[in-house]
Amino acid sequence: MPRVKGHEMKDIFVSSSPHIHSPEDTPWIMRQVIYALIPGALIGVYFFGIPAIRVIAISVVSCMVIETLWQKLMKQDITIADGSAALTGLLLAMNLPSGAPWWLVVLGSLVAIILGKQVYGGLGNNPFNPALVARVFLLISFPVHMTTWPAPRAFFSQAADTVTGATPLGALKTAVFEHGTITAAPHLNLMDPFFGNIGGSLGEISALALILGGIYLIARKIISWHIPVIYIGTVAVFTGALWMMNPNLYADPAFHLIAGGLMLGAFFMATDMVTSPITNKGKIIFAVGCGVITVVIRIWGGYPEGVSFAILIMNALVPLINKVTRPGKFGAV
Amino acid sequence: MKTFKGGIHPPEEKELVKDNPIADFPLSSTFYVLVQQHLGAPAKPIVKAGDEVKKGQVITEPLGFVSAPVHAPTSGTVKEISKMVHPVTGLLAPCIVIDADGKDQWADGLPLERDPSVMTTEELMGAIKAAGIVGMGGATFPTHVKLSPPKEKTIDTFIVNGAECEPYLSSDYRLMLEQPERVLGGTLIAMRILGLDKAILAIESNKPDAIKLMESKAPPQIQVETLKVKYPQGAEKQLINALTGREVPSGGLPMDVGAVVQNAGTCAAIYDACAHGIPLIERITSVTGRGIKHPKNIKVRIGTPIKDVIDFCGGLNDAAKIIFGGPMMGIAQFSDDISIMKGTSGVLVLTEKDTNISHYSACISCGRCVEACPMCLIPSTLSKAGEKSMWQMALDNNLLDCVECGSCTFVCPANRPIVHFVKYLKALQRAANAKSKGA
Amino acid sequence: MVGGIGFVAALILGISAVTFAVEMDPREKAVLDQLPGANCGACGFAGCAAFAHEITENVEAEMACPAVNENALKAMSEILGRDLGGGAAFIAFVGCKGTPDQTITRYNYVGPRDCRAAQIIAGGSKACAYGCLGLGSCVDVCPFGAIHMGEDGLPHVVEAKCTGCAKCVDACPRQIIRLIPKSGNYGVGCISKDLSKDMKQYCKVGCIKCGLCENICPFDAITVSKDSSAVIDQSKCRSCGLCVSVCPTSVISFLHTPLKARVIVEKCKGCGICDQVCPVEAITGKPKEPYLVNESKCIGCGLCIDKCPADAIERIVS
Amino acid sequence: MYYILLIVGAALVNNFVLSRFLGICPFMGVSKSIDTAVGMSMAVIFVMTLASFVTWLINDLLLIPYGLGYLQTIAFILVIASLVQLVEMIIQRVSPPLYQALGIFLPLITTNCAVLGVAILNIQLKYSLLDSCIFAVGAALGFGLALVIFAGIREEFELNNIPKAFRGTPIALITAGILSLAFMGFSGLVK
Repeated sequence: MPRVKGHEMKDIFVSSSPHIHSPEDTPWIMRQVIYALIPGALIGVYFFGIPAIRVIAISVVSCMVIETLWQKLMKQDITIADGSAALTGLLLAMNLPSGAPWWLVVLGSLVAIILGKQVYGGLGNNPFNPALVARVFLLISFPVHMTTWPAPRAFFSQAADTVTGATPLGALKTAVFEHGTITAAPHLNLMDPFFGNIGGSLGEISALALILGGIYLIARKIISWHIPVIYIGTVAVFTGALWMMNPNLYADPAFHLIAGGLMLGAFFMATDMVTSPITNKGKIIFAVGCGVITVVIRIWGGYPEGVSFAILIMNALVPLINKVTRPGKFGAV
Repeated sequence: MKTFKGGIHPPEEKELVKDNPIADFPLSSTFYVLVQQHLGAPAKPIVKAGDEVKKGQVITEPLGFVSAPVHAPTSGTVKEISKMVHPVTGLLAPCIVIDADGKDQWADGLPLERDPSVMTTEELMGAIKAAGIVGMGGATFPTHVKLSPPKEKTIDTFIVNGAECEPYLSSDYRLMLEQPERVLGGTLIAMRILGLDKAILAIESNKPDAIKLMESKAPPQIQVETLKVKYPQGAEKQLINALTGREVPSGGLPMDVGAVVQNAGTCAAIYDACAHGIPLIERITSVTGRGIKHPKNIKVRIGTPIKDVIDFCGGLNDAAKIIFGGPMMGIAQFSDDISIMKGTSGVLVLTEKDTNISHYSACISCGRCVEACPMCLIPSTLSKAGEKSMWQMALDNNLLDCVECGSCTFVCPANRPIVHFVKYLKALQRAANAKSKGA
Repeated sequence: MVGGIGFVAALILGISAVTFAVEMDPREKAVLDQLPGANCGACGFAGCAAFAHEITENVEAEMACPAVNENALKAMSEILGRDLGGGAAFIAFVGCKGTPDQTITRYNYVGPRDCRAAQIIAGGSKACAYGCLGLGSCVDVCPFGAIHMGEDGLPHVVEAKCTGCAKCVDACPRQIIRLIPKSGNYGVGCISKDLSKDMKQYCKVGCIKCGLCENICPFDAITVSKDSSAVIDQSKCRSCGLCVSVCPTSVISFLHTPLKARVIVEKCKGCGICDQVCPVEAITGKPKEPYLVNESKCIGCGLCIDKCPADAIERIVS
Repeated sequence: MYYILLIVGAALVNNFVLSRFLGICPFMGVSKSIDTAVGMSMAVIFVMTLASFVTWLINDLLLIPYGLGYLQTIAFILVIASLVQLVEMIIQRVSPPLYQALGIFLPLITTNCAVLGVAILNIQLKYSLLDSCIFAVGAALGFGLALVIFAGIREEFELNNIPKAFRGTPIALITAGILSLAFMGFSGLVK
């Protein structure tokens, strides 16, 4: 008796259950994160002008080209359509100063895509956030290039664009280092960093734009609130406590939240799904860890900005956190 | 409104067929009655080619306690005992082919007229067993086994599952709306067998008219409970957890926490068996989905060939998938040489747009499946282990707790077939156990 | 003075050496070095270390490791001081020739690319219940890379690399792959048990059980029955090849069809990489000009094919 | 407060594996699974503390008075070797599975540059006996921390499909590189 009496319907599909699927897929998620990053990028372009566009363009294009080349060479199927390379490129660009030379950006993309992701087996297999791996790699290999912050000026004003100013955190670090108190740092009204009128990497300057992007992501349920809220909360509480203890040695928490890369880190870097814990409890532990290390490096460490290092170190702890925060067994016997 | 942890909100798509009243299905010319229509030990045909059979006459004999007999859906002659594709396994299985004589003549004495309230529990149990009643939700577990838990298990709650959380389907909904007496009657019978004085009838809040009707008709001992609309609310472990807060122990059965769950359709069949001695030869099925021209709820005989059902509902229009059961846990069919079974709660025909046939990509650990999983598992780890056939590692991650409800696969942005990986890992684990026991 | 420290330390160690004594047989270590170390589990033990322990301790333990070569076998016999007997060398053979264009598939399968996974959903997409699904479970489990998926959608065994560890035999959900002694020369490319009139509906290259091979074989080494495809008894088969000539659907194939490599002249850029990787120097040529494969020398291992950047080398049956 | 800074300095800032790049071979060898990593860390903590305690005493009582400073390295190695032998026996008796898992790496602690490094650093940095012991504990904790974190990551690699060319040690070396990049964030923490 043959298996089929010639009744099979050739073009019918058969798969295991379930047979329906939610409309959200990986490319959709990556696109939403890119849309959320656009306000921050625009503010960067507004304040740093054409060089910012140049850096973003080089970074995104080179990331995509490198990924395609790698996958062709390794005879793997090309996954450029999922937009993860473009997202990594954009994130990397926002971590670089707009004055970064083109070869630095290309090298950063190379490190981000190859060392950060493809060598581990492509999307979803990398333990560290690719954009951060590239940023820290560049920060340590080319400290000079990575810390020349072109001064921000309105897009249309003709002021000379070679003037370099320090980032607020950088000024704070030198002040404490030389005079032992923060009062020596140039006074900063908090509105400037809020809207972006400060030195810094081209993507991290405007806290407002990044917060807007972050809220969009949380509203669209792309990321859960746990990591950004707890991360920023930990930094606020920690710096607040220190500020209470000794106001002229430690800056006030509002400054710490708005200045530097905290907003970009908390909303876009730490919440990278591949490199953050999978359970909500794990996300809370991860965020607290990031917050503590960020403040420790900012206050006592050698580098003015601790966000990148904190997130990378916590990325390393994610497998352990996942193991510890496994959900309890249903009906544990 | 009560509910459980985890779960997802798939688009309900019930409006396609929700408001169509149950249509009577014309008698087919030939019936293909599968011998194995239940979960458990196989049964043996007791008729041979050429025999005359009457409607409701028993035609197979169960081998073993956990088994159920099958009955002739109509009067006619047995053409042959041959093989056809079994909708659940996809392999060839024995089936009894009956050519209907059109008279639709009941077997001698049926349908009886008797009052279940005066019958003893042994008589009730005998009637259920003889009628071949099985779980109609889709699991098809023999009902007489479920209603006779071992002595040491004390049962204090009887739950009638009217949740019908699967999208597209509305057979239980129409049953509760149009024939509430059968459901309530069956519930009372089951309560008497289990020796309980109260029961819970659980219905999801997206069926308000059914809830109102049941509340008005239900005797005081049957309490109607409204549940939040969430998939998989109708799964046994989730239903018990939502209504009683108890958690069925891992690897255990509902009776371990003193609960017995029966589908609303099964209760209706219990009533017919006890009150009228009618065996399970007919059931209500939703034929729905955008791949079929006129979706209908039909009262159809077991063994009716699927071709007749599709023609009755206007035929297919660019069908990509034909599924027995709901979209979340139903089984995709590939041959139209199959027939309606006792467990076919729905015939769902999906177009390419409604179903999911794209290839899967790498897991990005986004955690949506962890939030969706009602059994508190980490589906992403199971799917990665599945890709590498690492069943030992999956066992350490509570592989056997998975009820294969499909919530994780529904929400997974990378389109990963996690349920398929789980089924594969379970198959590997069973093969390894058999080999180690055998070796 | 250093001697002093040495002496004190030796004293402490001497005492503790007695209290914590656990000894291990040095021969076990030597045997372990001879084993291939692939931990493939074909000997039935968790890995090579476990097997080495067993064969050293238990005197009657058989040499169950198929993947061991002759000289390693001799070395182990000396170490253990007893003859371990020759591990009969086996090679995997794929019992199906049903390429996608010669057979009918019942539905479009959507799901993981693995035969074992496809088999549990509706019994596999191929109409023939015994045919190869071509999703490569055997390729994934082979620890020696000795089996690969050809363009015709069927697995091909590279004789040079196959050690007969039988992992692919267990992996195949339809038991299509079987172990045949290397000495044997012919294998039947079909294991279908369906009657030929039914099989014709969905496969043009299966064994139609006509029995011609059975009649013609002078050594009655081949048997066919109504519900079982032709089976060759390798001990009786003298590899005369008569059965191959009469088989109407050419199901029986020469086992050692040494797959040869051949350079596609128009694609070859003359980079010479194939010449460097070839273990038997079967490829010659001048840079920038198409290279040439010497078919008599070539053992068909396929290294050149894997390494060639221009995909300019193809596998052919000599 | 000073001691806490000492331990944090040794464990995080100039972590033995990630900043000073000492003890890389057991770091690569034993980090296949978390439980062997924990077992190895325990063994290293025990050996390092005892070794620095004993070596400091030997250095202070024997080597300096008799002006035998040049014998420093050999004497230290001798002490460490005997300590490792002791630990090896204890572990073999107490938990054979751990012994099997650690395998060759347990005797390897003898030649482990991290352990010898602690002993010599204690002398170079002119720590007192108590300081050198605490420094050793800090260093061992740093080594253990890095090992367990690294083992956590490598266990995840079982599930990833890393390209064939990178499987095993190559991917481990790249990951260790990035991990040390991350730990460089702590530099300058303790003056």
